[in-house]
Amino acid sequence: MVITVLFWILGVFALVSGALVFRLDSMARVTFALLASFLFVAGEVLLLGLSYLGVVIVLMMTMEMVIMAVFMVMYMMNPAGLMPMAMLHNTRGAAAIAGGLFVALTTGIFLVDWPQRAGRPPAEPTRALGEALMGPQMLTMMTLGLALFATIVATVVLSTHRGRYERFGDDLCADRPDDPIPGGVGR
Amino acid sequence: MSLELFLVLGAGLLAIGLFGALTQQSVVMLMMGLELMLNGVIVAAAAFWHFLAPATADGQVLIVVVITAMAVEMAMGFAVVTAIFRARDVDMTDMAADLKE
Amino acid sequence: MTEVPLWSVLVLPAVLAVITAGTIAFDAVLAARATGATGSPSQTAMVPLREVARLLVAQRRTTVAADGVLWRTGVLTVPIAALLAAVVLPLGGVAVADLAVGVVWFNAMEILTWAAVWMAGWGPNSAFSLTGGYRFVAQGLAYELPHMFALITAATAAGTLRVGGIVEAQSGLWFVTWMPVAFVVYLLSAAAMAFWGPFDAPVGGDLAGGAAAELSGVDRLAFLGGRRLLLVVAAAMAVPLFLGGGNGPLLPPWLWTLVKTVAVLAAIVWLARRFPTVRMERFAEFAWVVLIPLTILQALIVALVVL
Amino acid sequence: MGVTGALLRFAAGRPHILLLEVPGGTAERFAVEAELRHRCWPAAASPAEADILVLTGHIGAWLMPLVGRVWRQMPKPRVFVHVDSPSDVPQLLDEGRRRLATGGEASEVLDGEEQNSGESEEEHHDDEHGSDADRCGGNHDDENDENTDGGGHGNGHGAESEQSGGDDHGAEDGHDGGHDHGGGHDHGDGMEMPGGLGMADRGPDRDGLQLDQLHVPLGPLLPDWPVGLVVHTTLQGDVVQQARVDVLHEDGADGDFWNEPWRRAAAGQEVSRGERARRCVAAYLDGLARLLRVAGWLDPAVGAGRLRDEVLAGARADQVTTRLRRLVRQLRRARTLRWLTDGLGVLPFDRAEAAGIRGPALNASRSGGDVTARWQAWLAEIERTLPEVDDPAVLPAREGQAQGLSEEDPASMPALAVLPELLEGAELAAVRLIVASLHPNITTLDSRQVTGVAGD
Repeated sequence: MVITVLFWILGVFALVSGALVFRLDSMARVTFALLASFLFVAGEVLLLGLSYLGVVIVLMMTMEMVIMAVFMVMYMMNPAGLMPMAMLHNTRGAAAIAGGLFVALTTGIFLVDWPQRAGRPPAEPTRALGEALMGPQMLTMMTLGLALFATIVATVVLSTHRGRYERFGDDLCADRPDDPIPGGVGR
Repeated sequence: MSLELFLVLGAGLLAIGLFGALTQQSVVMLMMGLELMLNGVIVAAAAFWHFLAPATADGQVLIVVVITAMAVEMAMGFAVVTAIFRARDVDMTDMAADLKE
Repeated sequence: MTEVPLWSVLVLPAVLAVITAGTIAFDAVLAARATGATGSPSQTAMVPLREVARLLVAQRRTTVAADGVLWRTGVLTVPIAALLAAVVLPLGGVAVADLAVGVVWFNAMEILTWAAVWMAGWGPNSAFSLTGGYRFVAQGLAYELPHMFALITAATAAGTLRVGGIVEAQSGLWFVTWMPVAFVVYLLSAAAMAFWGPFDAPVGGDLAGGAAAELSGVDRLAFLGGRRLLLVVAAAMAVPLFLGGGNGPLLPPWLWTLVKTVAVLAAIVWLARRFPTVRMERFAEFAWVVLIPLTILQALIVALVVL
Repeated sequence: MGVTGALLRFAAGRPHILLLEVPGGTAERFAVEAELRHRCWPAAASPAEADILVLTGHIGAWLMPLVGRVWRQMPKPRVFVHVDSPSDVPQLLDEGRRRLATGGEASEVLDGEEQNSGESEEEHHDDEHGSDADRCGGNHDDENDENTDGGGHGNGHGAESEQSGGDDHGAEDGHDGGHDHGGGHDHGDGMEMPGGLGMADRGPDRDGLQLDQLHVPLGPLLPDWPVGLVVHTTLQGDVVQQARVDVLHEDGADGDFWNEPWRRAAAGQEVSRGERARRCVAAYLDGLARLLRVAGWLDPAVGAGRLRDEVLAGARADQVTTRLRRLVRQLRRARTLRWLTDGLGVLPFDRAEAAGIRGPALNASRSGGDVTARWQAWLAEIERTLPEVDDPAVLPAREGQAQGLSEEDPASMPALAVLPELLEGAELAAVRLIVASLHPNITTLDSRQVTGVAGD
C-alpha cells in the first residue's frame, strides 16, 4: 500500500519535473529540474529493490547535473531566465512524434502478454550485479570501460586549445608549464 | 504497482525526452532531452528486472551501462559543444548545421 | 546487527546537535585563545546558543532578481543531506538504518551538497555568492575522487558496503593501521566536503562570505548550521570506517564511538586553524596528480591483501 | 514579544561586527579591533552577517550614500556606530549592544538618505539595482556618477554582478557601444531587464571562448581592503580580465595616520626616531594582518594585530621582541602559505623600478617579485626596524620632509600604477592577495597624483 502510494507520487513528480525541463526559462532551474527527475526515478529504482543502483543514480546524476549547470550557464542564452524567450523549432511535429511514440508504447505495454516472473530476487542484488559485471563478462566490461574512458579523454583533448607545446614550449623543455593560472604541483 | 505501470512511466519519460530532443535548438538542451530518454530506459530496465527476471542480473547490468553511457555522453557532448563554441561561437543545432558548408 | 529501535530516530539528531554545538564552542575557545582574551567557560558554552538566537531573530534578506526557489532549496538541502548521511552512522552497533549499501548512501548524500552549495550561491544573484558556489564545485571535483577511493579501500577490506559490516571487520585490527593513506585522505575530504578550513574557500572571507554572503536569519542558520552538521557527520563516519567503530576495551561500544568521534572532530577543528585557506587552483592539481595515484595504490595493496 | 525580546537580549551578548574604515579612521579602527579581540566579538565578512556596522573615519557627503547602501543590506535588527575618537570605543560598543538588545534602529540618518534617493524601504530593494539604473542610465561618461555606482556595490554584495556567469549572449548587440573605458556599466543602453538589471557583455576569455563579462567594483567599503581604494574589475567567472583603479578622496579627511611622525617632524616638533620606527613596524604588521586575514589564516592575523597595537601603544622592544620573532619564525616556516602565494602577482624588477617602487616591494621584486616575496620582505623589514623602536634620538625636521611617506610605505603610490597589470588574468582570491601584498596606502596620496581619480 505504502509502496503503491510512493510509486504514484514519485512517478508523477518524475514526469512533472521532466516536463519542466522544457518549460522553464532559467537554465539553472532547467538543470535542477532534470536532476529532480533523476532523483525521483532513483526513488522508483529503490522501490524495486535495487538499492545499490538507486543510490548510485543519486550520486552520479547529482555530480553530472552540477557540472552540467556550469556548462549551461556558460554557453546558454539567458541562463537566469530573466528574459522570456523561446528557443524551439518544429514544435508541432515533435509533439506529434513524441505523442505517437508514447501512445504506441503504451498500447504495446498493455497488449503484450508479459511472461511470468522467473525466479526470486537474490538476497543481495548488489553482489549479483558485481558477479555479473566482474564474473564471466569481466574482460568485456573492462574493455568497454577502457574504451569509454579513452573516448572521454580524446574528446576533451580535442576540445582544449592548449596542448603540451603551448605549456612546455616548442621543444618541451620548459621546467614549469606556462599556464594562465599555475597549479599546485607544477606539472 | 505492476510492470505495466512502471513501463508507462518509462514510456512517458522517454516521450518527454524525445519531444525535448526534437524541439530544442541548443545542443546542451538536446543533451538534456537525451538524458531524459535514458532516464525512461532506467525505469523500464529496473521494472523488467524486478517483475520478469530477478534471478539474473541482466536488468541491473543494463542500468549500469545506461548510467555509464550518460556520463560518457555528457563528457563528449560538452567537449563537442566547447569545440564548436570555440570555433564558431554558436551553441545552436541549427547554426551548427551550417558548419557543413 | 541489532534491530533498529524507534528511539534512535530521535536520539540521532539530538546527539548530532549537541556535538555540533560542542564543535562551535570548541572553535570559539580556540579563537579566543588566539586573541588572548580570557572568556569564561560559561560564556563560551553560550556561544552556539547565542548564535542560534541571533539568527532566529534576524530578518531574512532577499535580493533583486534572486532565484528564490533554487536559493532556498540549496540552503535547506545542506542540513537535510547531512541528516540523511547520518542515518547509516552506527552508534555502538545501532544505526538508524544500517543499509546494505551504507557507504554508497553516505557518499551520495554528501554529494547532494555540491548541488546545494551551487544553488545557494547562484540564488541570490550576487557575484561573490556565485563565485563561492563555483568554488565549491571546483573543490568537489578535486576532493571527490580521492575520497571515493578512500571509501572503496575500507569497503574492499571488509568485503561489504554495509557500515556495520565494516565495523565488524575491524574487531581485530583497525583499518587505520594498515591503510593510513586512505585515512588521511578521508580526513582531508571530510573537511573539504563540509567546506571547513583549510578548505573554506567557498565561504571565504575574501569573498565577503562567498556562498553565504547574502544569507541572513533562518537561511543562514540552516546553511551554516547544516555545514557544521555535515562536518560532524563526516568526522563521525571516520570512526566506523577506519577507527574500529565501537571496538575498544572497558568502555561500552556507544561510548567508544562517541569518544573517537569527538577526538576526530577536535583534531579537524584544531588543524583547520593551523593552515591558511587552500585555493582549489593549487589543491586540484595536487589532488589529481598526487592523491589519486596514492589512494589507488592504497586500494590496490588492500585488495591484494584481502585476496 | 516577551520571547523575542529575551532572544534579542540574549543574542546581543555576542554581536557580529562589520568594521569598515574610510580615510581618516586608522587609529579608530585599531581601537575597535582591540576592543573586539578583548570581547571576543566576531567580525562579519558581509553586511548580511552583521548586527552592528562600525564605521571609522570621516564620512562626507560623497560616502554617505554608499554607507547607506551597506546599511540597508544588513538584516534587522541592526545598529550603526560611527567612531570618531579611539577613546570612545568601549563606550560606543556598549551603547551599540544595548540598542541591539532592544531591537536595533528602525531608522536614522542612513534611512533618511534612502528616501532622498527615492528608494523604497522594501526588502526587495535591498540591493538597489533599480535605482542604480535610474541614476546612471544616461550619463556614462560622468566619472563621479559612475564611481558612486561602483562604490555602492563595492562592499561586494548584491553588486552589479547580476546573474553572473552570465546574462545573455543575445544581448551583445547594442552594448559595448558607448563606453570609453572597457568597463563601466552593465546597464544596457536600451534593453531593460526585470528588476532594472543590465545584461552582461561578452568578450574572449583566456581559453579562447566568447563568454559573458561582468563589471564588479571592489571597494571601498569592503573589509580587509585598502582604505579608499576602488578597483573596477571586468570579470569572467572569477577571472579578472580588466582592472581599473580609482581612489576615493574626500575633502575634509584628516592627514594620514601612518606618516604622522614625519609630518610632525616637518612641522618643527620633536619626534624621536623610535616613534618613527614604531610606525614602520606597525604598518608592516598591519599589512601582514590584512594579508593573513585575506589568506584565511586568522590566528596569526590576530597575533599580528595584537603586536601592532602593542608597538603603537609604546611597548618596549624587549616586551614584544620574543613574540614578534616567534610570529616571524612561524610565517617563515609556513610552507602552506608559501605554496599558496608563490607565483601570484609577479612584479619583475625592471618594471618595479620603472614604476618608481621602492623599499621592501622593490627588494621583493629582486627575489621573485611574487606575493610570497613581498610578505617575506615585510618580515625582513620588521626584523630590521624593531631594534630602533626605543631610540630616543630626535628625528631631524628635514628628514621628515624629505622622506615623508616614502620611508614609511614607499610602495603605496607607484603600487597603484602597477596594480591593474598585476590583477589582469588573476582570479578573485589572487586579486585580494595581490592587493593586500602591495599594501597601497592610499589616503596619503594627493588626488592629483593618480590617474583616473574620482571623487570630489
